[in-house]
Amino acid sequence: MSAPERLSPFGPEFTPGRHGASGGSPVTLAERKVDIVQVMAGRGGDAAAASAVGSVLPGPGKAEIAGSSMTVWIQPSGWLVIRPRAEEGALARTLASAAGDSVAVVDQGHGRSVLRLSGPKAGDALAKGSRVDLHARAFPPGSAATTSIDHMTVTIVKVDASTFDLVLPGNFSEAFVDWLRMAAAEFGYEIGRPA
Amino acid sequence: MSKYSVFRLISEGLRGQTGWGRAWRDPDPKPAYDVIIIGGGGHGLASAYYLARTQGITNVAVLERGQIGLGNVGRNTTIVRSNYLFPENNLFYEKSLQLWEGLEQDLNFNVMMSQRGVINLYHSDSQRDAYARRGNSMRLNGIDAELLDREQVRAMVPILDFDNARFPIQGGLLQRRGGTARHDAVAWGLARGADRLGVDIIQNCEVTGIRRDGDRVVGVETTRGYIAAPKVGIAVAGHTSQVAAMAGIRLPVESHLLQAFVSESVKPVLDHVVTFGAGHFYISQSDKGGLVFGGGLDGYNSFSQRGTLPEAEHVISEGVAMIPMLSRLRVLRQWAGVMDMTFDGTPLICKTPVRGLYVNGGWCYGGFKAVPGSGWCFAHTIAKDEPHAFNAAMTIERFRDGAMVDEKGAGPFPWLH
Amino acid sequence: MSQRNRLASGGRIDRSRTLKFTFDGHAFEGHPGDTLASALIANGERLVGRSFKYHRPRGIVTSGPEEPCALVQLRAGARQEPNTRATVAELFDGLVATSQNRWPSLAVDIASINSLVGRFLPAGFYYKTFMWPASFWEKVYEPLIRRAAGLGKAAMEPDPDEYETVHAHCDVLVVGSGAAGLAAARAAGAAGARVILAEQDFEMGGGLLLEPQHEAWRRSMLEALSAIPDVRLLPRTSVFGFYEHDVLGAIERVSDHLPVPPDHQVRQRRWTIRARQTVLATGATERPIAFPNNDRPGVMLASAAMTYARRFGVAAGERAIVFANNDGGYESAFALQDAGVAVAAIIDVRNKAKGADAARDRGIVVRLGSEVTNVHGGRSVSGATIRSRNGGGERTIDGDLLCVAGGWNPAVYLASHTRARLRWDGGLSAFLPGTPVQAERSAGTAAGVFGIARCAADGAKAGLEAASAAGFRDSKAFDLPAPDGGDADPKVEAFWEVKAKGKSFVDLQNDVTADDIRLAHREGYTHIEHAKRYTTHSMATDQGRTSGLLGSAVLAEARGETVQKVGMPTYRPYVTPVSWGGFAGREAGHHLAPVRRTPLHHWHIRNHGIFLETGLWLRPLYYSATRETGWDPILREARAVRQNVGICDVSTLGKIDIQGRDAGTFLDRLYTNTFSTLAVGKARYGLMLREDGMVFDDGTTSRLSETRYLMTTTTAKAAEVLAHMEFLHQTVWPELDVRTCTVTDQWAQMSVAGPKARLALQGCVEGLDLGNEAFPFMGVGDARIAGCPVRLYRVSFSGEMAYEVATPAGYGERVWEAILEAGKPQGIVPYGLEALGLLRIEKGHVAGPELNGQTTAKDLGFEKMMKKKGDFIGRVSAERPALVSPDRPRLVGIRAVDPSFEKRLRGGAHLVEKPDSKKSLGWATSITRSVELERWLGLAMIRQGPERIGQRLYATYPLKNEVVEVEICSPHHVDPENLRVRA
Amino acid sequence: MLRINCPFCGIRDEAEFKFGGDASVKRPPADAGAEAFYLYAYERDNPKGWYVEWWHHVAGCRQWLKVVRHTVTHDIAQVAKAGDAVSVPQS
Repeated sequence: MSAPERLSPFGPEFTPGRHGASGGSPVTLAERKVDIVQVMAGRGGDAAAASAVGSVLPGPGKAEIAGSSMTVWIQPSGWLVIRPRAEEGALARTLASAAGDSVAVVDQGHGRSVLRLSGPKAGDALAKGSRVDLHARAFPPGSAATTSIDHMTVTIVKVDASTFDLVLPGNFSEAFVDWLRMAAAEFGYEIGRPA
Repeated sequence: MSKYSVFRLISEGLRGQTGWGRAWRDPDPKPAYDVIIIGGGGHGLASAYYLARTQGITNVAVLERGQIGLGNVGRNTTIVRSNYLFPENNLFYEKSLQLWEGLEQDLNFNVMMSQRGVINLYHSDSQRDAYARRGNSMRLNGIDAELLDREQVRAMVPILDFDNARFPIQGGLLQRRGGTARHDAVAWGLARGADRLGVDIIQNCEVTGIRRDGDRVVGVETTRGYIAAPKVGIAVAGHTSQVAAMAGIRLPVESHLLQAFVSESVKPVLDHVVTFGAGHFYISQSDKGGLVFGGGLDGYNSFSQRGTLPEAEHVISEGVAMIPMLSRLRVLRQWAGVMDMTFDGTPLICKTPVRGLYVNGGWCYGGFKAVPGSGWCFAHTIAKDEPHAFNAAMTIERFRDGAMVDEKGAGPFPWLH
Repeated sequence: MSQRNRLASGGRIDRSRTLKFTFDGHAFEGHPGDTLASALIANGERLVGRSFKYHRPRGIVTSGPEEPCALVQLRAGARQEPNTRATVAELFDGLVATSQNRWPSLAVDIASINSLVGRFLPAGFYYKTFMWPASFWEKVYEPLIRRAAGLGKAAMEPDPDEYETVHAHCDVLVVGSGAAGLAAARAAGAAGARVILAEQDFEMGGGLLLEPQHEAWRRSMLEALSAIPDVRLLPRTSVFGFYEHDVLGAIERVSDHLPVPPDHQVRQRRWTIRARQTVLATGATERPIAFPNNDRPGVMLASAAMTYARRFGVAAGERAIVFANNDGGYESAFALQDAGVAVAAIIDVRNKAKGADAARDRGIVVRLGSEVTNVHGGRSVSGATIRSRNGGGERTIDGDLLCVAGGWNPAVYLASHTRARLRWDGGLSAFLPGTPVQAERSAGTAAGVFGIARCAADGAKAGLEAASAAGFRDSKAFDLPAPDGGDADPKVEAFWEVKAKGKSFVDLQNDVTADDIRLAHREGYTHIEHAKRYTTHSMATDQGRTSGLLGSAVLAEARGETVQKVGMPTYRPYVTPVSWGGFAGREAGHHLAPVRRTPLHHWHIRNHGIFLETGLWLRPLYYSATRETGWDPILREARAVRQNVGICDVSTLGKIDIQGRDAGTFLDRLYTNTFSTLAVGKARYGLMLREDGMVFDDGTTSRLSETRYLMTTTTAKAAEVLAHMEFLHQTVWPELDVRTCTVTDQWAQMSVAGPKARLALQGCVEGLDLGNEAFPFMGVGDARIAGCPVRLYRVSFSGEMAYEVATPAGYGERVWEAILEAGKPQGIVPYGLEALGLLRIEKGHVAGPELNGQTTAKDLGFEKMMKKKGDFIGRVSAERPALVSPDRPRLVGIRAVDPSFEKRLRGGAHLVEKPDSKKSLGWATSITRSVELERWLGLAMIRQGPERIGQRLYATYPLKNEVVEVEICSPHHVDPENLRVRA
Repeated sequence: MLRINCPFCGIRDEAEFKFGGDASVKRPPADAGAEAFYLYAYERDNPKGWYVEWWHHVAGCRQWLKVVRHTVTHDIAQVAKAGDAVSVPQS
């Protein structure tokens, strides 16, 4: 049985449109419609986790990105598995049954949100809050870092040179956008459609 | 030794201010004293002063490693108040406040004690009730306290943010008799006062060891030689653990960094001391015009006297949130003091397991306002070899017994007090 | 005449455009490239301020951020800022500035009488007087002092501008863009390092800006730097502090040179720079010499007068007298002469000077071995008295500009912040940076290297070394064309003060004279820190940048010791004052902290929820579409719950997912009670202590499977509880197989409570039998509502039959509305935090005011929840004698004896035996109006509380002079047998 | 601003961490008695110099780390995982 459409965690004002300074190339931000599952392997459970997830599990500071799916390292033997949104709860159920007892599987599909930030100035806007060095030398595509931005814990995944996926705490999603609007205003920003 | 007065100032003015002598002598240490106080900060100087003034013990030396008054008494936010919750604290701090109220005449030194009122802002009903519990406790103990509503606070401090605040102000707890004093002047005034009563203030004299005979103290080793004394008081807040360790004593104390800041000087904008209830921020304006303010601890053990960036960000953000007009003013300086933090936020003024050795420390945030009360109680404790009622609870044993005096309820985490 | 001191040519200003500005209401003109100071000088304005204590007339002394005197009130209205240094304020069209600290006007300042009675107001005079009568201090003396003190005025309105912060990382940070800084940045950039070059000025170039012949080199360097992608140039950016772990703070004045910031742009931006290596190419500041009346407007540092001529194309005077103890004075004199300023004489304290012949060749009178003993003129210099140091009479020289060249103080401020010890240089008579203790090195003039070519070479070397230390060892060779010239000998004759009658100022801003410092010494304030604090020397907005060393030198002489021995007051951040706004960045006003919203937030907004800030959360206090006031909406909501059914958003409760084979064991050690025996599908209330035996948190925890539990915590302690669990698992019991993570945000959670809760839910819940037998109290089960997955917990906080319904956050509104719809026949209403509180107080459930870190399990009546066997956190410490003393305050209920609501009970009241008793037996923790018992009642912590049940006491609230008679009772005012929750 | 080299995440700002106190004390066994728990909870060496302390990488990998830090200079000599041994520099 499929569940009804859910409300966006970004709130009613997060609607498509152009804001801030005009001209130039604006920063774009858009909600990503995904399922998110937190996978935590117990002692000796990494292999079971890998086989359940069905891909290489990235090491510290890394994300394994394949198209619109990604697996993100967040802590020792802990990952976020992010997939395009499908049936409610199905990803967690599948992973849990595939992984077995040595792996804890927790659905975070509503507990986290993913915001895609892109454009040549995306990194500059993010640097107003990110304490992590996002320069290409320090943080090439495929890098992931959990850090604190404006007192909120955010996992930053670099998708390509000018694209970041930000995994946000669900209840802070709106507050994060409040902050990002200020950070991006000088470059101009565009809110895109959820995808 | 010249008495300070406006007449003297005028007569000196007519002869080029050349007649003033030293505010305190610069004696060499004698071989022995009745009491040695280790530490020439506010508490050490006050202890020596009151040993001479109220206990009649004048053969006293204050040993200071460097120069007097350059530790925490010279690096704080100058606030004086007695608005505490538990009687163990509020009676002690009230005694201290009463001593402050007469200190200038007592010392013949203007320490610029200014009872401009201390307002603790509250931002919710539950915070109001917690403040009311404290204010009512103060009133039951004979201490002044008033509960202000939002409009009363607005009338006193119109520059607060009542309109756009993230944590709106609902009111405040006011202690009118609280205020500020000129911090350096307190050290100098006490030094001069103690000196006039015969106390030797010995600078550049670092204590390097505490000599014991069995279970009792007999004197101290210093960089200027051995000095004997049957009674030794430690008053070196910030470094209490280090000095106590010389006598083999381990304490429930950690040292943490507390920072303070001052802005450029401007014409009067703030007549009171105000503390932010939704964070860690307190502020007053000095007589010189600078806004003097501070916040919480940095939150990790430290003996550094160096300001840090995160605390500046944290404290100043709260300042701007509380008083938006401050935004265009500039901050001049940032500095830090080393706080002895105890495991319940309440100080130690007590005997130690070594006979004749006393400790005065663990001042947490409360050190400056406590200076006269601390000296008065410590002098009593040393002279009588037993605490006064005001400091009876401030023992080391309270932790072993479970008799903590934990105003914040933060538990055995010194950095949270 | 407009700009009468503007030179016909030269300088870096754009004469093709004119900018209008006003000072004290008078209209003036200047050009782009001017500072306010240079424009004021161009217009012949000498007097720009009054001094702090004596209100003496003051002018412009320097040309940079070290300015002690020319502080003005800049702009007007909400944007006005006091104490702005005219020497760094960029001129813009429409600029408005006013002078400070004078009344009624700058020219006629009543308070300048202080200067006449100055002999009675020496350093520290206030410590010696104002003590009699005692009551006069607060009433009379202090208000007068306060009014007199302070320089500028603060804007009394909120700042309309915005600020932001940026985090930066680099391999090499270069501070200062003179020859050394440019070369350092270029060298490090060429080596491949990521470089940031920060310059406080609006133009890059430092000393290069003074020499037209260096312009080509400056430009080529800047072009080369701009071409390197990983080099970032930050003009208008002052690095204000060097902190531990090689982090530096800087403030960029993004829009201060404009009338108002452009749209979507900030006024200032604060940079936090994490630098692997730092090159401090911060240059040097010229210092003054103390002599009588050395504060008169028109007494200026020689280098500043040169800067005004060369960079800004203005003549600081018509006829200059130069007073020097080093060759630098000659360079300035020649520059002034070249610009058309007559040079009346060079007064050199030395008996021999390299430049003397050249000066004489230029027709300048040089008086060697001489000194200035007085300055003539009041609001402007008109001349000076000089005399030979070897005896002989005094003579007077006319002139309107007195240039002082007292030697150079390398700008060691940032190096000092790192705790690196300063090193005395006898040749310069100044302190230089000592051995670095952090990843920094000084270069160029800041390191005591003088001359453009030598600075460039030194900078390049420092840049290469810094890059190498940062890991860029394969540095590419790059061509550093050497700039030429400027090989002035910086050596000085150590000469600090002219001994002559009159006020010789050391600290110009704080009005500290050399006599003040000697007085401090006489009174025993002989240590530099004591002398500083006693006289306030070096404590002004400039932190003694020009005066600090001079003060030490005067003290050194009094002590009969060397300046080196006396030392300097410690330099602390900030090198230049930083705006509060710059520190706060975006965290101002409503943005102080992010807002945490529950998944139902927007429903609450649409349905008239009145919000309260609880931590970062916003939670509805109650809902009211009409003009209900006071207790009305709260009582209405609470009654609905007691009589029918209500629904409350409890999504803020902390939720922690706990999995693993040892999850039960882990919980047994965390909680005072046992969870390993809990049946799957059941919930249990649990109590957690801190290691000191005090109650830490409480909540219900459910067992979802053999190896999985879901814990709920209080809203306030959610983060702390998870951190506590991680600590224990990772550091104390790593052998346990358990994994934890927060799922607080995953779930929207709502409490459906009231005698008709089951009926209401039965109208919408699918897939779960809600009958009391099938789903009893403390049951847990999965179901669906409106097609959404939900989990139901049969737990109660209100004391009524209740269910907590959890659903994935995105479905929260849908489920909430479905329950409201289904409960319509039962009269369901949403209720907020206030009614929630009312209900839990009636029921006697503890919350924040009781779980305040000062209470034990026993205090709260939970001693039976302390299991007898096995380890758990806090078990041992909770048994300490004073914590089990029968005298401790313990939890009871209190009720107003009077059933009317007239005499109000309040939280925070103390309990006493007699109405006028002062002896507190305890205090009221939580008070409410009761809907069930129709009176004020609540919870209290009272000594021997349980033994006093049935007694009457008085709740006293001296803050409002209220006393209310109360009866002590069980805390469970409602349904003490727990029948309703099991119904 | 402290910068702590998390063994998992690399060098990160102090703002991502929470301080957790003295890591040289060890929780006594359950039956160790009141004095042992008093010493564990309350008495400290409080060294002026190198100190071993807990930091929680709370806005990062959520690991409790052992940090060897100098309490005067704030220099950090070592950051280790919770279970790893650390060595304290002599000086």
